[in-house]
Amino acid sequence: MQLSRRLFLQGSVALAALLAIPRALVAAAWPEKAFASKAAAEAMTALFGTDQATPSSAISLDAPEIAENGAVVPISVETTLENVQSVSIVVEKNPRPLAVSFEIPPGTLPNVACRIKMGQTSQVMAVVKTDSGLFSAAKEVKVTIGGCGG
Amino acid sequence: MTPRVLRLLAIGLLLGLLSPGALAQDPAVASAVGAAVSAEAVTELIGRAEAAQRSATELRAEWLETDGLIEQARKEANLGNLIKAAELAELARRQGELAVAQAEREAEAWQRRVVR
Amino acid sequence: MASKIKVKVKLKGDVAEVKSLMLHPMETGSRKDPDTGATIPVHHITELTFLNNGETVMAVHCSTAVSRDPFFSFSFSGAKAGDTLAVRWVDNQGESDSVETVLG
Amino acid sequence: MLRPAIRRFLLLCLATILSMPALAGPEEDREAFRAYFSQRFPDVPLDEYVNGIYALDPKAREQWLDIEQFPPYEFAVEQGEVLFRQAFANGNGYADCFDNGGVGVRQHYPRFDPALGEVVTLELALNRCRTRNGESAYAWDSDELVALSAYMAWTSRGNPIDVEIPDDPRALAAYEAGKRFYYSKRGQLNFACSDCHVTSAGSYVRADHLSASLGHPSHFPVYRSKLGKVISLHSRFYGCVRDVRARPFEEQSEEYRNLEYFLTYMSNGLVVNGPGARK
Repeated sequence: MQLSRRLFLQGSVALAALLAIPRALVAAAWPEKAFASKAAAEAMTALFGTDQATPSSAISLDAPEIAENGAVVPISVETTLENVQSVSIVVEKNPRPLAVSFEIPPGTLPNVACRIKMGQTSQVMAVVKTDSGLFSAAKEVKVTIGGCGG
Repeated sequence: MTPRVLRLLAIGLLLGLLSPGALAQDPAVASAVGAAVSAEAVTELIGRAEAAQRSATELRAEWLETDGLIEQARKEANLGNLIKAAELAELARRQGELAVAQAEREAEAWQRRVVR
Repeated sequence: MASKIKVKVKLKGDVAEVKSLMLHPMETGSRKDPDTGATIPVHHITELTFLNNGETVMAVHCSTAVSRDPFFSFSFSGAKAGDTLAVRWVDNQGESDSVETVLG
Repeated sequence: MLRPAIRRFLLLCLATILSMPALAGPEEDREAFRAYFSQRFPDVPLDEYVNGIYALDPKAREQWLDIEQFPPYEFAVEQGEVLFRQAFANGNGYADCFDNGGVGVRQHYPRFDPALGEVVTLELALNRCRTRNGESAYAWDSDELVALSAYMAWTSRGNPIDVEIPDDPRALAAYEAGKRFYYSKRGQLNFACSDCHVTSAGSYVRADHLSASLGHPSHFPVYRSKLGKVISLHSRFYGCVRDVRARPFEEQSEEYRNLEYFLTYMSNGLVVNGPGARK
């Protein structure tokens, strides 16, 4: 792949000290209990009050069939469901299954991507919360261990 | 996997099996180890291992774990674990000798692999 | 010190496609230092916030299962050239980092 | 005065000698190397080999492309540019040590230095630039040196690799030493570089697919996600030699510099595309 040459040191300006965000602007507090949960159902209950989510074909979960590297597994979630409030990613076999949770304010599209760690082969579930309930899509991602990096 | 890779892996595994436990079952080694009833004999075995490793070093062909094995042998000898020390020293010596043999073989053999 | 957050934004009509990459070790707390054998304490981003002209457009809650040097992407509508997008994270050790970029 | 028949005979002898494989020079080696991979993977265009295993493994390629949309090595390129532009205490800078101010020159490294009679890699040239100007040398695996190398590769992206072997027996000897290293088995696992990256390229070694050697040096330095940092080509050599259970050589040792010389010459004509991202 050929990336064009770009000049760095342009475009973005760091404002580390100046930018203080009032806590109130953050949609919700960091859900400590859900992140500490050791089972997927427990994490769901802690986060949503229930571990029941309706499987939905309106959610597209993109994840590799075989992770090239368990330390960096690209995951993306997109949905046509309306009034989405959050998108969470749950990795069943991880020691702490809840990996990440995106709070989606009105105006933000329900279309997110990130890279996560997976300790072993597992079901990966995207849980989408809308104003009418909890919906999910799942996919198995195989993680292989060992080798020398190719 | 190609047969070639399997063969390479098999050779690697065989060499890897030369662990202290497996080695003790080798009759030749067992007799050498059995003779090491004295600290002097163990010192002698360690000396032979070091000599083999020096030859490998001269050829820039040392294996990764040999120095560590020699060090471990010395440690076990100091603790009075003579059998264990003798096993480790013998393992190190064989590794040193195999490394030398490998380098001598490769002095010519590498040319057969050149892509032409 | 320069920010360790990078942001790239593509404007397509009034939709901004945001991609962001930040340097952070995202330590799980179960890894051992290969030299000392000591356990490396858990150290990870907890909250990551994107604000467009001061309005939160995305808030991400992270566990240690987010990869080292985290990457996120998302899109929001109602964006226009000249808007200021701010990105800020805080971690479980109270450290933080932020960056601002002007859309367009 | 020779009779035409005798002259023809002598010319025939000469032609036979010249065509003997034992006399294969670097250029014949390079052509054979490319031909080998073309034949082995007829569907993979030669230009693709600069992408390493992602030229051969489509599933891994998708995940790599995903990472390439915002690759973590961009931080190293940025750090490298800052360092590159900083003047030394004596007022000089890196730009004074390289052709074209150091921009877009990665493809000429490693190069044979006739004055010193040895192979000089980019990293070695950077450190020598520092010491010549009264600065201390960086450690070979330091973030700073790797970042400088990453920046210089970045400014050279798309330039065809153009390593020269001048008409100097010492240069040819260095190339031959690198070639011999490449094809020699070493370590407890008894592997040569070529066993994995020529003979078994594309096959599995445990859970990983093996990359082809053609194009290997094009994308270094490389961000290794398992390490969370950018590493040099010699650091990768170190890891490979260790992984076959041989005692590794130090980065920038004569062995590794000669190996880089041979390996990079094999990729002449392919483009520089470093820094790269790998697992």
